[in-house]
Amino acid sequence: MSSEFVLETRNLVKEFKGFTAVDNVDLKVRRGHIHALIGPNGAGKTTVFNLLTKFLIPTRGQILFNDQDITSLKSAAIARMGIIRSFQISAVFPHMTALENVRVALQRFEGSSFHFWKSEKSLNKLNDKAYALLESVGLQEFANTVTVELSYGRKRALELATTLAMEPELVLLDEPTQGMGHEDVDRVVELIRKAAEGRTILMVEHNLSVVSKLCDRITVLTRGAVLTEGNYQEVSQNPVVKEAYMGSEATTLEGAH
Amino acid sequence: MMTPISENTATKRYVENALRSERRHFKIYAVLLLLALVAPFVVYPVFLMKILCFALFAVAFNLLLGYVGLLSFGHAAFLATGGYTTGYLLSTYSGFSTELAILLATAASTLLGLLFGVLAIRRQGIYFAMITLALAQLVFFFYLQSPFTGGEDGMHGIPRGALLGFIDLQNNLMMYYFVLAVFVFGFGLVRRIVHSPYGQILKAIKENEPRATSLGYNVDQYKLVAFVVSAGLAGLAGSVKTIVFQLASLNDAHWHMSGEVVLMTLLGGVGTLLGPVIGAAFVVSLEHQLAQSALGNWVNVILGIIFIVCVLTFRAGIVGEFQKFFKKNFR
Amino acid sequence: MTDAIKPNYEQLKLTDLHAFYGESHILHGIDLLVRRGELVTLLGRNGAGRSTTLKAIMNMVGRRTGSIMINGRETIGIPAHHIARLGVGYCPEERGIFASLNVEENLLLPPTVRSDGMALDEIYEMFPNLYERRFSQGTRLSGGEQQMLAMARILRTGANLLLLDEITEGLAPVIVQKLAEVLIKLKEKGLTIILVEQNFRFAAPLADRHYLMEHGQIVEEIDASELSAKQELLNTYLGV
Amino acid sequence: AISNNEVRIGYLADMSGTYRDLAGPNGLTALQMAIEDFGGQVHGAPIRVLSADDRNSADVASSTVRQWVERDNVDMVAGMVASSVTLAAVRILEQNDKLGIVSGSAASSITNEHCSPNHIHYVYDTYPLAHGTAQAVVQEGGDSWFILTADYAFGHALEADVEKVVLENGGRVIQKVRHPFPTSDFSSFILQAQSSGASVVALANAGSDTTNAITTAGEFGLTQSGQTLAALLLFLTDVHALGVEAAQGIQLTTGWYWDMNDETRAWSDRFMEKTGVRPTMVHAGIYSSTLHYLSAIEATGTDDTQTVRRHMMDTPINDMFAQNGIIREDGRMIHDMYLAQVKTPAESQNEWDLYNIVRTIPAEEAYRPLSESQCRLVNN
Amino acid sequence: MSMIFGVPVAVLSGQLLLGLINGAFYALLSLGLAVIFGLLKIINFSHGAFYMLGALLTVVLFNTLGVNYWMALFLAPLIVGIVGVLVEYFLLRKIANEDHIYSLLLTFGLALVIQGVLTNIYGVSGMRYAIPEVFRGGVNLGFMFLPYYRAWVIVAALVVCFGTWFMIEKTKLGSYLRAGTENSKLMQAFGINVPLLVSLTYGFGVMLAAFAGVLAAPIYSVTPVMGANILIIVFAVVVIGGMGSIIGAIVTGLAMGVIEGLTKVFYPEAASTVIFLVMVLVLLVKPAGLFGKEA
Ligand SMILES: Nc1ncnc2c1ncn2[C@@H]1O[C@H](COP(=O)(O)OP(=O)(O)OP(=O)(O)O)[C@@H](O)[C@H]1O
Ligand SMILES: Nc1ncnc2c1ncn2[C@@H]1O[C@H](COP(=O)(O)OP(=O)(O)OP(=O)(O)O)[C@@H](O)[C@H]1O
Ligand SMILES: CC(C)C[C@H](N)C(=O)O
Ligand SMILES: [Mg+2]
Ligand SMILES: [Mg+2]
Repeated sequence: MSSEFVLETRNLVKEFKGFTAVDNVDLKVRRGHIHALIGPNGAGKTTVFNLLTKFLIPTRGQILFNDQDITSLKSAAIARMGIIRSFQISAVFPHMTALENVRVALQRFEGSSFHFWKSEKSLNKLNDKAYALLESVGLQEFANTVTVELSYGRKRALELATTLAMEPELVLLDEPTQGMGHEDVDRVVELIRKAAEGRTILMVEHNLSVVSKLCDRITVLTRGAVLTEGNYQEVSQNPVVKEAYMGSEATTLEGAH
Repeated sequence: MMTPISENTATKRYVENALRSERRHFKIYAVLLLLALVAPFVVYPVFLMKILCFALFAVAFNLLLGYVGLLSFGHAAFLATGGYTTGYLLSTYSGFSTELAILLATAASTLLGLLFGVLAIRRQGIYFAMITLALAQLVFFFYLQSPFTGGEDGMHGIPRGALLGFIDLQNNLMMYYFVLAVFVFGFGLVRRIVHSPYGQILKAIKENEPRATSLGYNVDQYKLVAFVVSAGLAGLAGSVKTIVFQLASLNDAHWHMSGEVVLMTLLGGVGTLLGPVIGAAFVVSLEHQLAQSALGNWVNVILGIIFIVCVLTFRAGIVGEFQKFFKKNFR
Repeated sequence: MTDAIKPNYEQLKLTDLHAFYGESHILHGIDLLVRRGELVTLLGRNGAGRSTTLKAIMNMVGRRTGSIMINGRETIGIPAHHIARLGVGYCPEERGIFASLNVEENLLLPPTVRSDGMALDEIYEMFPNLYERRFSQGTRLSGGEQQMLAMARILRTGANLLLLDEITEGLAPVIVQKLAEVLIKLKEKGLTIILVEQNFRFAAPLADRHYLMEHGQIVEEIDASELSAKQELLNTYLGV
Repeated sequence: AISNNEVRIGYLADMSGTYRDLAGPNGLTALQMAIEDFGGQVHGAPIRVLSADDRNSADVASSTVRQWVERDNVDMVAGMVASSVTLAAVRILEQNDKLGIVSGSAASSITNEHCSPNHIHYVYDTYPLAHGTAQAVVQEGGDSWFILTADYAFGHALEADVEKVVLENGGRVIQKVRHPFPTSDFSSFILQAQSSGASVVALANAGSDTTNAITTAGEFGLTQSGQTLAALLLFLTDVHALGVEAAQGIQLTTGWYWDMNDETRAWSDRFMEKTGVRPTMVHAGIYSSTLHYLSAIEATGTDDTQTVRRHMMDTPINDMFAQNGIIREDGRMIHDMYLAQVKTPAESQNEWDLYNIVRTIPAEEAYRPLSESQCRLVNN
Repeated sequence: MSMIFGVPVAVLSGQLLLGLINGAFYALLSLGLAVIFGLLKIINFSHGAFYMLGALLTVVLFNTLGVNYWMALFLAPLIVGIVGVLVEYFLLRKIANEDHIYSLLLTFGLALVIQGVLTNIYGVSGMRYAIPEVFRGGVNLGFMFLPYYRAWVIVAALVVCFGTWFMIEKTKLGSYLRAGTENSKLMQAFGINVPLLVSLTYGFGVMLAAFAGVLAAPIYSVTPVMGANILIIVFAVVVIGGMGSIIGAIVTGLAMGVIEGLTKVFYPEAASTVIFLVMVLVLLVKPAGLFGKEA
């Protein structure tokens, strides 16, 4: 593998009409890590994700992926390079079956996505692979279910399966456990752990127990700027982080360990 | 490469379901084609040709609205471009080959479609509809002012010519089968597209565009291709229509025409393959029948009432409602 | 002494409440009673019907049968917009921030239904983020900020029966702690609160009682005092 | 012999759009009156009428007429207003050798470059419209012209004809402006007309374009400031809509007026009984031409197109519509036209008492002489 | 006399003024459309028909009941507004949660019915309505003759436009309206009678159209089809301004009037097309219109 860091931002800035949502962020995500971006509400986490995937255009700064400058690329091109994001609200194709959802993602590697003269039967050869991916997130029973009919947690699982189908190098997850019951949270934690094999993950998460269980490295953002960085231990000890973000929770958590 | 037959039941069921519905559709198409082949012996062929031309137009339009979720309000421009190009070629150069004229006309609309598409494809929702409308209005103005179109009077007496040089299209029956063939080609193409790997991506884009983007699909390009194909087919419809009626007129370029095709498609069932065909047949027959009946001066009122009733009671369109009914009761 | 300030006054009483979305039958006979000044939670897994219960109270579902008494008044037959006027404040799980209004307009939007709501200053003091962003478009706020706004806006109306759906969702731990303090204060003021929560750790110390829901039914009612005794039961239902 | 033992007449007109009132449903009534008056049959063969709304669309016209002649064996098509409709219809009639009698259209090209052995243009055309009015106005001293033209074939034709007449009579055209069809706001054009300094402002348009322009001219005091307004095509229904107050004094050319003599009045009374309005020249023309057509069938005993047309051409028309009307070989029916002036409110006795006939323009003078014709049926 | 592109400056200033007056009409019409679209997400294809109805009622009320202009100015919009409320209540409400395109189809059907029925009753030749006594005549501004009535039109239209803008953007009622249309269920849960609000909004929107119709009655020929062609122009105005933007509709309406007016001088044939050219150019540069918020 080429370099130590998969993703790097240099002096990344995003301004909205005089309001600086992201302020000179230098982020380095090490290959193979599960890296968390945490911080108080409105710190700019989602905005950073939007900048990385070009759903927003940076005001200033640089984004490097495998040492290559991708600041000027468009969303789809970035995805093709191997950076795939999931959304804060679950993103699926509602009137397609779970199997078809995953297949759409797999299709990209076929190079047949513009082949309008072929029958869609030519896609059947992807079925097994799609099925395997569904299996890996526990959705095998729902392969032929239309996605709208899936429950929230399952939609998230499907989204993850689709994301993995892209064989991304870097996965961006925005609050993957938001709105889930405890059981589901545990399932998703396992899923992410599994997905992380051989990949790098950058995630935003407010559930500190998830963060503490999963993440190798944590960057704390406040008011758009990096406050500190380190592993969970280091970060949760930091009095400034406690004050700005964790409150007394960090100590409680530790107690629970 | 041999596709290994899958071992697991879920994917097997998937493939079987697809096959079963394909077979059922195939039966329906076979019956319809048979009907279409004998129809001219029962119904006045020119009238049938009119239906087929509009049906092709609506099918082309539906490729966009029904399968990509793009409402174009400027499709008249393509219909008219197909028509005027054909008309110009056939009436200016005597003996010009009919099939070449059709081809060139289709190419011209396709090019225009590319131009429209490049300008419009980035806009969303109603803005897309309006920019296509605006562009079509500019095209309308061009045709209104250009001397070769005959302005408001239109182009008349365009020769039908002979197909491949020997099939006399002056004969209504010959002409009919030719139009039918063109229609079947257009319909088949759209069907193929919808059920192709590319069609799957279109469907994904329609369902959730940001997600498709984030999976690495350059959605604008996919949309653009669909737009251009739709424009080309609309042009083909216009071209054939011009040959059938031996005339090209500004009506084809007017925004009412763009509106009419929306109505046909919605009435028949948007996002279904046969919907636009049925819708076109319905609207054309209705207008035709009403215009000639004692209710002649109430045509608009009756059409208006039908639209209202359609929206209130069978919103999925004729074919769409039928499918719903079928799914509910027989499956 | 008027009814309304009597202790044990029945602020909300559901009897055999059924609710439907179109064809699908979601709630299957809910019975529930909340007295003035109580804070109760509805716990359960995803899809158990907790949000639907709140929506049914607000008349926001397709169809309802049974009885919903608010302040001693039957509301099963009255239109949705009359319910809030009985002093009910509802904070939806999807937040419902209005894109066409700025933050302050969002905040000032719900009409006051009773006189003793919080003042704007108090609210801004509680959520400084909102003060800072008060002129930006409502939906431009970050996820968590939107959650704060959704909560804050019903505190202004003076409603004395609050239906809160997953209000800690997506909030930073500090804010969650602050919200807990707010709820305690509101309780002290005598407000009645129904809390739908995933975050049991947040809800447990606040609540007087817990209702456990599954498949559109209430399967268990647990008093705060029995909590440790019934921990086992909770674990099986919630997987805590 | 009579084909299908039935004489079938198709009536094609705009039944619901902009040109509805000048022909439209009431034109059908006029046609039916003619058939009734004729006795409902010719040589024992019943006369059947089919009618259709052309929706001002060449497409609709073309498919309707095609079906009429190819499937329904229609012998003659009457009505026809918008020139695109007329041109589409007559092409098909020619291909199938059936007859068309055009009563609504204005374009003189219909019997000029577009003439055919299968149609007759009966009531009026742009040539007399331009000549009658323009000549009169120039002769009264209006020698500098501003022409406001509807930007489509009909307007262009009228404009060209007017310009020619103005120049021939020693006037000059200062400015020509083409407005989109249709336009509702004419204030800008009227202002242009006012500042052009022309003594005559001519309107080469029709229908609501004309009435709107006249209304606006009144509002902006065009005539008060000494300019003359000339509307080149006004139907009775237009003047009725404008009212004498707004339209008073306007000169126009018409092919017929209901209040010209006892005969016209008598027919108009019957018409009004059925329709509630007074007939336009088009209505009267439809009646007259249908009678003339049926008489020709009666006389020749056949409904064969060329025989009938020949006979129609050979027989002068003398009825309440025309005296000594002649159908020329180019298909143009020429008859006397009238220069009329809209009455003042004081003169007007009732809502339909609208015109003073100023003078009669003899047929030969009114229409484009055959010597200038580009019609292929005319050997020049 | 000084000239610009061969046109005397005096004439040009006259044209500018006229353009502005016409623009006031556009502003009024597109405002109604923008209110209805912006707040209700209804693509109101019957807007032209309601405009016509306003004008026609003015004439018919006068002819049958002798209702004068001032009363008509109040009565015709009121009647049309009531019709609008009924239309919303009995028809549009049924499809409130469907795709916009169905509201387009429905209102288009409605327009066909209204126009068709009235065409069969009143014909298409049009009716005339005399300019009210007080506004007869005009004033010579030196560069042009300005009829008093036109001056009144611009004043009346601007007052109504800015009054509407103020009500929607600056009052509490306006914020209920904006919010109610985004999430009507929630607004009801807050205690607002949203269905009523929606009916009234639609009624108000078409009332604006009818008001424009009354203003138009004395200067344009009143026919059942007078609203048919104005519709897409007005739509274009709304889109250029940015769909749903109230101020956008007003400003663009005025601006389009002026641009169209100038086109009538320099290239009259294109007068009714120029607006679409502007639309293409604007949308290429600003995808959500001049005042629209980009998504
Ligand atoms: N499009 C925008 N226009 C203006 N301000 C914006 C926009 N998007 C975000 N902001 C502001 O930028 C700040 C950062 O928002 P962001 O969504 O990145 O926060 P976050 O860290 O993801 O918070 P949360 O944890 O609550 O989701 C917020 O204050 C928000 O109001
Ligand atoms: N609009 C709707 N139409 C049909 N079914 C619905 C609708 N909303 C919810 N449901 C169904 O009703 C059931 C209960 O949903 P509800 O939202 O009340 O669950 P919940 O307990 O709040 O869970 P969650 O944690 O996911 O919010 C679910 O099965 C859901 O699928
Ligand atoms: C003005 C209309 C009555 C005539 C028609 N437009 C024509 O050109 O003949
Ligand atoms: Mg966020
Ligand atoms: Mg819920």
